[in-house]
Amino acid sequence: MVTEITQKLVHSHGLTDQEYERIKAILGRQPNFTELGVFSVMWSEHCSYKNTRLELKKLPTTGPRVLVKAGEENAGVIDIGDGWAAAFKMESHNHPSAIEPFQGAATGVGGIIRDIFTMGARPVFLLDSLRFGPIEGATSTAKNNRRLFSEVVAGISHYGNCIGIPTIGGEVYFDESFEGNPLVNVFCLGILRHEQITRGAAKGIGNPVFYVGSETGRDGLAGAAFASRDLTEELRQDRPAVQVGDPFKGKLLLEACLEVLASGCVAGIQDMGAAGLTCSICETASRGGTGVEIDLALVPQRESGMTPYEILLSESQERMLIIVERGREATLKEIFDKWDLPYACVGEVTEDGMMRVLSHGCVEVEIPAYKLSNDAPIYEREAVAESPAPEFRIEDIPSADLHESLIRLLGCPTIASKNWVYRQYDHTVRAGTVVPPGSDAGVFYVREADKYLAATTDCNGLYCKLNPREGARVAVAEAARNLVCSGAEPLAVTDNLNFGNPYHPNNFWQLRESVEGLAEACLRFGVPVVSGNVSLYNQNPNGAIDPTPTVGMVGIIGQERWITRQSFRDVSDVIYLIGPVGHELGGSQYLKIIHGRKEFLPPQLSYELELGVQAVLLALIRQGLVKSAHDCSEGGFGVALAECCISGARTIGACVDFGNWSDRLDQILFNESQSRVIISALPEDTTAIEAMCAATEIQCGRVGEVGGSDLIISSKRETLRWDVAELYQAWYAAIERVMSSQ
Amino acid sequence: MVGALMKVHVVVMPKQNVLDPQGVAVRNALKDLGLDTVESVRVGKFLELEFEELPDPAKLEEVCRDLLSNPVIEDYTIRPD
Amino acid sequence: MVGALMKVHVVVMPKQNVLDPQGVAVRNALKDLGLDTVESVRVGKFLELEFEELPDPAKLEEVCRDLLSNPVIEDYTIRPD
Amino acid sequence: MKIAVVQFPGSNCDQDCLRALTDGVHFQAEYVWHKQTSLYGFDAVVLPGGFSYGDYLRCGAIARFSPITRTVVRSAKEGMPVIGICNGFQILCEAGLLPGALIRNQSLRFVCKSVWLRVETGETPFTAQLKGQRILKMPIAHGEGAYFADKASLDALESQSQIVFRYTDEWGNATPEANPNGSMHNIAGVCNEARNVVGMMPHPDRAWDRQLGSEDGKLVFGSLAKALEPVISR
Ligand SMILES: Nc1ncnc2c1ncn2[C@@H]1O[C@H](COP(=O)(O)OP(=O)(O)O)[C@@H](O)[C@H]1O
Ligand SMILES: [Mg+2]
Repeated sequence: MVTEITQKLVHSHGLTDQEYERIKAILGRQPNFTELGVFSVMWSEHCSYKNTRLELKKLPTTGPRVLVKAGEENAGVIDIGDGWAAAFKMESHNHPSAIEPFQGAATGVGGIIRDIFTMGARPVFLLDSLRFGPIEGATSTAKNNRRLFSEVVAGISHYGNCIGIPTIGGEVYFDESFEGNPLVNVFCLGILRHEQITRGAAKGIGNPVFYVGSETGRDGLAGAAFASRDLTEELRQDRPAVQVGDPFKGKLLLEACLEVLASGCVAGIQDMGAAGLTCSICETASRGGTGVEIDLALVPQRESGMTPYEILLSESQERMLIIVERGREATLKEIFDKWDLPYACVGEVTEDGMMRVLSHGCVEVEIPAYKLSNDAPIYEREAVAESPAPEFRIEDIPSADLHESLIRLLGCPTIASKNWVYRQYDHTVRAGTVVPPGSDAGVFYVREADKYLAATTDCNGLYCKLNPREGARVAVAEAARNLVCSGAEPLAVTDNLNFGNPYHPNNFWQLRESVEGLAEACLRFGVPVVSGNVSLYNQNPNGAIDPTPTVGMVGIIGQERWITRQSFRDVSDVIYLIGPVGHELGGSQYLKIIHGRKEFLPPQLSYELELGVQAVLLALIRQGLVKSAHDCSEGGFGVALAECCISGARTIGACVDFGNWSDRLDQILFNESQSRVIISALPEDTTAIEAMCAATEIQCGRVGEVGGSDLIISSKRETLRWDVAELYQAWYAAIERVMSSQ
Repeated sequence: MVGALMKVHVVVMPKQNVLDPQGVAVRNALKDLGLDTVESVRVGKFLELEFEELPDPAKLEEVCRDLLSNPVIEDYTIRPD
Repeated sequence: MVGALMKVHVVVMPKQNVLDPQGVAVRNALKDLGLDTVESVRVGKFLELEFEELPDPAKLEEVCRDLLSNPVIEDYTIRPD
Repeated sequence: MKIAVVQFPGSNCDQDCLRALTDGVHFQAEYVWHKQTSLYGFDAVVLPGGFSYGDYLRCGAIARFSPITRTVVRSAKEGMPVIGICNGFQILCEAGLLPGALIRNQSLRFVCKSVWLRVETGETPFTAQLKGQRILKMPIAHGEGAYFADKASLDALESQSQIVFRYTDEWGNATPEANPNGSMHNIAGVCNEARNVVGMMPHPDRAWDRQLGSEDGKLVFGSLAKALEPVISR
């Protein structure tokens, strides 16, 4: 049966009339139905970046450590010394998680892991960056948000725990703008030797092409196209069969692929992620400058009667494409037999540059591979700036009860301890997690390489909403600061750009501003972007999500003794605040949570100050002068100080004095000005610390002392006192309490 | 003794076109154990609900749909005891 | 077409003396949804096996006992389709 | 002395166990693939954690029928020291080498955290150097680790000192708060009547290096040296 290609059909594939003309020009004829499907997924935003490519070009991608650049392969790779390298990337699974949170999140983890081992790397840890609507309250919306949150966390835990890769960090924010459209961004890092870097290219004319892993079913049909549209109610209804993750298969596939790669029989390898078989065939051919011809009849299938269209566009999980050196097929077969995994030789590499797909010998698809993957249209969308948020003035805000404010802030889900989340993640498997979740960055000891890597994800969407460029810069600064607080030198970045529908000029403006902010900050911090992902069309009926350019950053710690945690340790240690006291309350959690105001200009980043603070801190840490370090982020100094007291194995009090400061105490305590770190040190080291700081321009104020069972903060006007046990209670079990409410 | 309780059974199964990795693993294990004529296995949930008094059938359907099963990937059937 | 497949259903339930926290959680959720006459819930597994040819009943019992259930914590019943 | 670390499809602590044995306590150790049927040349066996066969159906249920498991059962009956950690414990229970079963955590959620354990008996090959109710610290990470056994079996376990580890607080009190998963009698590990087979949910394989926050796992594996001394010198 031949399906007629009508305009309606073209449109229902998310292609415009102009795009359809372009397709005809490339083919020199009309596409058939299957080919139309192939173009529609390859030219979806998810695969082609047609609306963002021009923006992404602005990101700095080079640096002395970069071994594989962003955009070249499935993941970026950086040098970490002594012949070792790290491959890492972040990926979103927002829309699938909105529909089926458990499986959506689980398959997101599976997908990012495959991206990493495709590079020849052994995945060693994961991070997850999550956003949900508010979870507090008895409304049906709050209940639904709780369900999404609970299921997403369970899904991540299901896949990550089973496959045996520790989740060592992440972040969770709650805000109205994510209602109905949660963000699920997952990061994975893998480790490999330089010479083990493999490429997703179909090299070697005549080399056989193998399909390995799970059988293809009708699940996730055209998921890439699905991710490239607004999540409307109709789309929810007419969704494809949900993909179900099989972490057990994923684990076998991981081990088998690493074994096959080690055997030296592989000419090229590519996972089947978004756009499944279609994408893996045409991208390997395009990268290799070759063609690939396969016959769908040879593809292992789970369901009967699948059409070529369905087989090509299916997004069944746990599948890979491997191009084997001719003559070495037996090696691959032996290894996949050992692991009891399905495999099939489905075709070969050709020299004519065509992606040619047969079905029982008849040609179904014949498209120039390079053009299919590289000649997607590129758009420059219209951008219209939002009017800038007003400047914050302290006079506009009444002062609140500060004693209660700190307790409320510590107990609000965005700030509260995330142990309810990370306890569900195996973070100790692989016996390398040196700093588990709960400090500024996760630190992992890569035993085989004898390297300490630190990693974090950060993005404050509220800042980005109020000023996307500033918010993006702050995200980079905060990530770097979190790494430095743990003793690491920042190396490189992966990003996940989560925005609304790019056809809305406001949304596109947010995206452009954010990317430019990211680009500038990455350049200034000397951290190239080596990989990333774009997720657009994140909307709910009330509009777009707060722009969320999530930053994942990786750093290295040269020596074990430099590893630093955030919690105070011993009585009579001295507390310093490195950086200014600050005053910016715009976009703060204090205004949002205590005063219900999500407005004003967010804090501004000064590169000089931030780089200065990080340099001093790192120098102090390397001198062995720092016993703990924690940066001020959401909730400002007040929350950060409380966290220093309550996030360790034991709680401990502190006494801090702002005696000669004249600002209102709420402003001192809860402003979210950037570039500030609280450290603690031995009393006998104060001279050395003060001398080192004096040699720089950086303020370093001795503000108090660790000890006792209370947190005491005094200013000229008043003295506040909290029992740390009470603060701990408010903070530690807050999410648990919310989640067990009905 | 309490008045006899009424039982309702609800069976929740993965939808036909949804992958059931658990079923596949069980099928393979059964074959290994010598049950070689087994074609396929699907694994679902069996809920045994006991009531003092049977609920309104419409209400029961509602909870089966909203709570006991996940309509995106599962189907349910209510069976009398 | 293939010859019709034969189905066998196996229900595996937690033993009465084994704590079933999932059952308790479901019961509480049902009560919250307004099904206040619900007394107790137990959650078990429902396995649907499809055979080309029905296996020897003794063999079937054996796999139910050894593989499909764990007699320390579970009971099973084989039900015709 | 040579220790076997069994690899099932889905094992994910096999590498950790091997490292703990070789780098942690300097034993010789090798992987044994699940399709193998011989343990010739080995003096003890470790069944590592993970999700053998995806833990589909029930944890350890399918691994029980693996060829190597049959050999492990035979060797255990002949007296070879066998330890099952986490998923390995579940497999040993399923295989009938240990009494009881491990069921879903009472919280219904996976739990990963550090716990304290009290060693209840020094009379096993894995606690031979741990006399006198030592308190150990090591991580747990499981979704189905609540130990269950019927009353008669529990009584027998208690009276024959077959409970090897109990969850306690830092000071060794087996309180309900210290019980992370709803295990009966706070049981974290048990042994068989012959005392050569031990199962435990906590992970000594993740506690053998100061950087990991505890080195107590070395005491568990290291005990084997003492336990096997007579065998080796023979
Ligand atoms: N989704 C998550 N998964 C794992 N760990 C998390 C998650 N969310 C938060 N954490 C951990 O909780 C701690 C606090 O997180 P966060 O408040 O975001 O820190 P920061 O403000 O320093 O970036 C960190 O160690 C972080 O890694
Ligand atoms: Mg921080």
